[in-house]
Amino acid sequence: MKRDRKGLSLLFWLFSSLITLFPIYWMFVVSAKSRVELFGAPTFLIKSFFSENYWATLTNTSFQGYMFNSIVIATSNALLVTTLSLFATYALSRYKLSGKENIFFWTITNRMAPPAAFLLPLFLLYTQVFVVGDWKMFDTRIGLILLYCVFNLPFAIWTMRGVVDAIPQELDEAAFVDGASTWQVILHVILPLARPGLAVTGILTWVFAWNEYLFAATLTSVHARTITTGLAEFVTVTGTNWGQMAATAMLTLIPAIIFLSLVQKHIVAGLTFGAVKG
Amino acid sequence: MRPQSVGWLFMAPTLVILFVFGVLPFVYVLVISFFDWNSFAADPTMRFSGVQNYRDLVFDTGYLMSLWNTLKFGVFAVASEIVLGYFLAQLFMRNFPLKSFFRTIHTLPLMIAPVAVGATWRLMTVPGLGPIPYYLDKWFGYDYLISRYAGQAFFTTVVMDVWHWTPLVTLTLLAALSSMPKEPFEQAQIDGANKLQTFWYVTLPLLKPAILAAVFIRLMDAMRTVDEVWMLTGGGPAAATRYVGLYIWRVVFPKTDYGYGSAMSLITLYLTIVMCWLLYAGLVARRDLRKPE
Amino acid sequence: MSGLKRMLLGAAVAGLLVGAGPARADFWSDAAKGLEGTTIHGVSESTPPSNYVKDVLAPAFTKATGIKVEFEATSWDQMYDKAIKDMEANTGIYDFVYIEQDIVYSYLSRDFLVDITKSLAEKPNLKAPDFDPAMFTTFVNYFKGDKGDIFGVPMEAFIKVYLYRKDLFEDPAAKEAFKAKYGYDLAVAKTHQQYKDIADFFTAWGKEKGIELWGSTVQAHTGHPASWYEFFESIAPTFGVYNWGIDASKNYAATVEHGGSMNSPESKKALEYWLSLLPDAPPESTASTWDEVAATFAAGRTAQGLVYGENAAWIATNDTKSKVVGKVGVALPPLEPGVLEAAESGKGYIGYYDGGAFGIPHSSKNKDAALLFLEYIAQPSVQADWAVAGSRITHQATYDDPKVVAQDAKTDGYYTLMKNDGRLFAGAPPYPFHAQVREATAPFFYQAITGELSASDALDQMAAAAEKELTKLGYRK
Amino acid sequence: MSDDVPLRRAAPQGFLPIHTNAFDRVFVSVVCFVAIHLFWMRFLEQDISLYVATVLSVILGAIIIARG
Repeated sequence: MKRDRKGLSLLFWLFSSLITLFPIYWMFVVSAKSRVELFGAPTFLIKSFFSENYWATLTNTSFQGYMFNSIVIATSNALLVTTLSLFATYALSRYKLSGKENIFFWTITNRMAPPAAFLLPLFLLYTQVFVVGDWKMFDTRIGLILLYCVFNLPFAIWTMRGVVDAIPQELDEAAFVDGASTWQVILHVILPLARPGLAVTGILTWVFAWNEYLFAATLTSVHARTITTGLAEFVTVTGTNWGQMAATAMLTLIPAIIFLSLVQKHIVAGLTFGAVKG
Repeated sequence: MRPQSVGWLFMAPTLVILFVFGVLPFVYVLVISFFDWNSFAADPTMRFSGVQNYRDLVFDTGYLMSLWNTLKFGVFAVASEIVLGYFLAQLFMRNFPLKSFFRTIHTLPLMIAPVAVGATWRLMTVPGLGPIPYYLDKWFGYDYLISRYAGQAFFTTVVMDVWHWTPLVTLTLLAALSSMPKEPFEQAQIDGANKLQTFWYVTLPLLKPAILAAVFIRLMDAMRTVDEVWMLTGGGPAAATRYVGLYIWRVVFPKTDYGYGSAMSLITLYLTIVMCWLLYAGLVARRDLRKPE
Repeated sequence: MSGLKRMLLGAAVAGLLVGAGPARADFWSDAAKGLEGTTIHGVSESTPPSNYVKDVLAPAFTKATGIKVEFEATSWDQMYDKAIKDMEANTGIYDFVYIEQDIVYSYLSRDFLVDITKSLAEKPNLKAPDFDPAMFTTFVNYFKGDKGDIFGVPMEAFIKVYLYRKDLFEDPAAKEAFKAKYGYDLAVAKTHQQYKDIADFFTAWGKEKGIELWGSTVQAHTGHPASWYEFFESIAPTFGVYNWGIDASKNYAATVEHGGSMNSPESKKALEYWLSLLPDAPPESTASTWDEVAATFAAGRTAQGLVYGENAAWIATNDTKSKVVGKVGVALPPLEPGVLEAAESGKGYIGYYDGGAFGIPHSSKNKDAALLFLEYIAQPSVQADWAVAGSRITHQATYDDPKVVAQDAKTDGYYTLMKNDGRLFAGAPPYPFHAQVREATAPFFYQAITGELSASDALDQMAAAAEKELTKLGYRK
Repeated sequence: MSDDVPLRRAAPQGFLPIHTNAFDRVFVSVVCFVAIHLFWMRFLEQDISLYVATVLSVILGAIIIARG
């Protein structure tokens, strides 16, 4: 009986993985084909590997730069956002701030704006307002890192709020009684307990920042361009270079998977969490 | 012992960033929305036009249709994602061989940029060449032409969105499930509750904040989807998948109709806020706010 | 870019540096005195000609002058958007921008661009000895202002031609079957009826033989402006409907009622004809932009089609991208009677002359350096390699270069066709409201493709929408 | 705890179905203001001037803020 269920569950996971992986597999198939092979009857198997798609991206120095920018921007943004959101939700949860429900709701609304129309004011801000001497915020990494907070902070605050609220107040009260400072409480009481939530928030904010297209495309030019805007370079009037685009997309998966595996184990850490509380 | 000022201090960086990068552009867009401004009109300067943009907007059937389509898209996609995501999260709470491997696989779609997701799905569904239409036709004789039939295109965008974003829901719910206290479940077991009752009276209330967070985040993201659908169908066939984000994008970029686009953005933002607020007030705040302090 | 191509380009740079020789190097370094170390910043679409500038010409220019070039190659939409934002807000991010032929009137109407002729007259020390605007092909006329001054240096130009499969058209079995069915010889179509017959014939032929072959490409994407362009730039003119059916002299009228021709009987006939080709087109046609049309043809899935000329070279020569190498024929598009005569007398045109140029925005802060760069890429000596790499020709000296002549033979005379008959083609009409009218009318056009609207209804609504938009913009009084 | 009290109305319930504070009521009246204007422009403006809508929604807003 038990063995049967195990087999069944394995079968289920294999099947659902197949569905999940198919589009990614197809991306891989496309990345391994030359352009002329794409326009013919589709085949599921790869007959030959057209490695030029990969080499073209790997040896292209501007793409190396884009990849580096993406990693720096996404990681800094994720760190910044998780830290700020932990502070913010701690404040929302533990302090009696006047009108805090309204502030909370207002922070969330920042994510709702359709981005297209907001690009113009941001472009003006970045090129004409945030200017110090020769330095403009336009086409800088810090510009994107801060901007991504606008849609990532609301998300992070919302997710983290439930997590921080769920941590029993008695725990930090007890720490305060023991003479701990607010910093110490956050660092030694809240942070360990909020780890699963923080990990998920970190992953998702990282992903949102990593994948963002419209802002990055408009507010960067050469120096701070990210890999997603690089992907759009393959769509041209003389032909979308599907193969190289897919190959580049496959390559962007590698840092993402590394980051994911680094952070994901913290989610599992939460499994013992119930015991702490009980 | 805990002065408000410390709390505000913790909030401050968040508020400052959101003010500078969120509120300032908002104010600009608000001002622009009362102007008639198109770079390539006969008169390219900004002219105050009162509420004319809004007046045009309430009669713009294209815009209203795209709002309606977006709403349908959002509801279908988000509902499927929540159900599927909850289901998967529950399954991931169990122990089975190769668990972390499968979990990684089920998170992968999230890691792909929407532009690339749109491109991949486009290549999978392009009539005649993509494997899906090709084999549907070959094996079942089914005519799957998303560039021709509106219903199929709509359905495909929903499936693509579900494929891409269900992992987000799974992860959020998984985190919430794993940090859930064990007590209430043990209590329910002692009280002799069956599975459905446990789900309804214990799991669901405890999960509510996480589920709501997922619903809201997904709903607002669905309301402003641009990249994926733009790559997949370009908003076609005709206006079938021209969701509001895409519609605004077309007005602001190619048409350079900044005033009208701003008004459109604000009304979309307004509707999203009202929708979320109603949900929020109805589902979350209601009980909390009525609670005596 | 492929490794092989990269190597070739490398060789080209080397050749260029040696060939362009010390004599000219003097001018460049003299002219750039005092400008060394400045950085100019440009934006363009990432097409092969642009990438050639980015990868080959820009480094060579830096070597010759000491001026650094930062070149942003991006997608079509982004390029427009950012160039316009920069010039509109006068921020001066870009020192040179790509100007597509169809947007130049918008830019000129806003006086966004620097008058190159005038600038060079004012600063003779910057004028390169071999820079001569008269040496460009007629394409440069699109970048001239009222007084004949140039505002852009052409960097790519193509015509949209009729490509057909020589091997199929010359297949004896096909010839015989065609003659038996239609009563005349299978040959390159001169009229729309012939084109349609051939399309029907080869679609049936493909079905019969069980091969993936259809009669014609149709660039009919239902959510992308490419389909709109195919109709107004390549199909409508062959029926005698010019300038999108909008008449500027009659208060920008579009409807027949007000004197326009967007919904004229000829226009409706043209749309009906074009839609009638859809059943003869492979299934991907309703998801095809300019790009997929070329790829479809290159994959050997259609017997004929209208394809942008920038693709002609790789379709005919590059066997990693194309299955029809050596089997491609090039001809003028099929026409209604009288249209060719009208085009020859200068009253009309028979298809689309597309391309772009680099111009300098007024907002630029390094105009001198940018000017030098534009002159640099306009040198006769760099044109031939560039033409071979990007199948573009903007300079008259290019046609006779042995490399181009060799390429011409491989592409069944595409370059010769461009040289001799280029004058019969025309770019987009000189309207500053290009994208605005396109966006306003395109939704109805897509509905015609999906069959929600009939050709006649769609054009009626489009004409009305165009007039409404023009009134809103203030052009139509 | 006392910090929070002044913001809550002394009277426990207004006519709105949820417990509100001043911010909420301003928010609700702004939402109503916009909605009334949009509907007015769509359905009534041909007959009645938009200023009527403005007056009406200001009055409604005042009521909501005062008694919501």
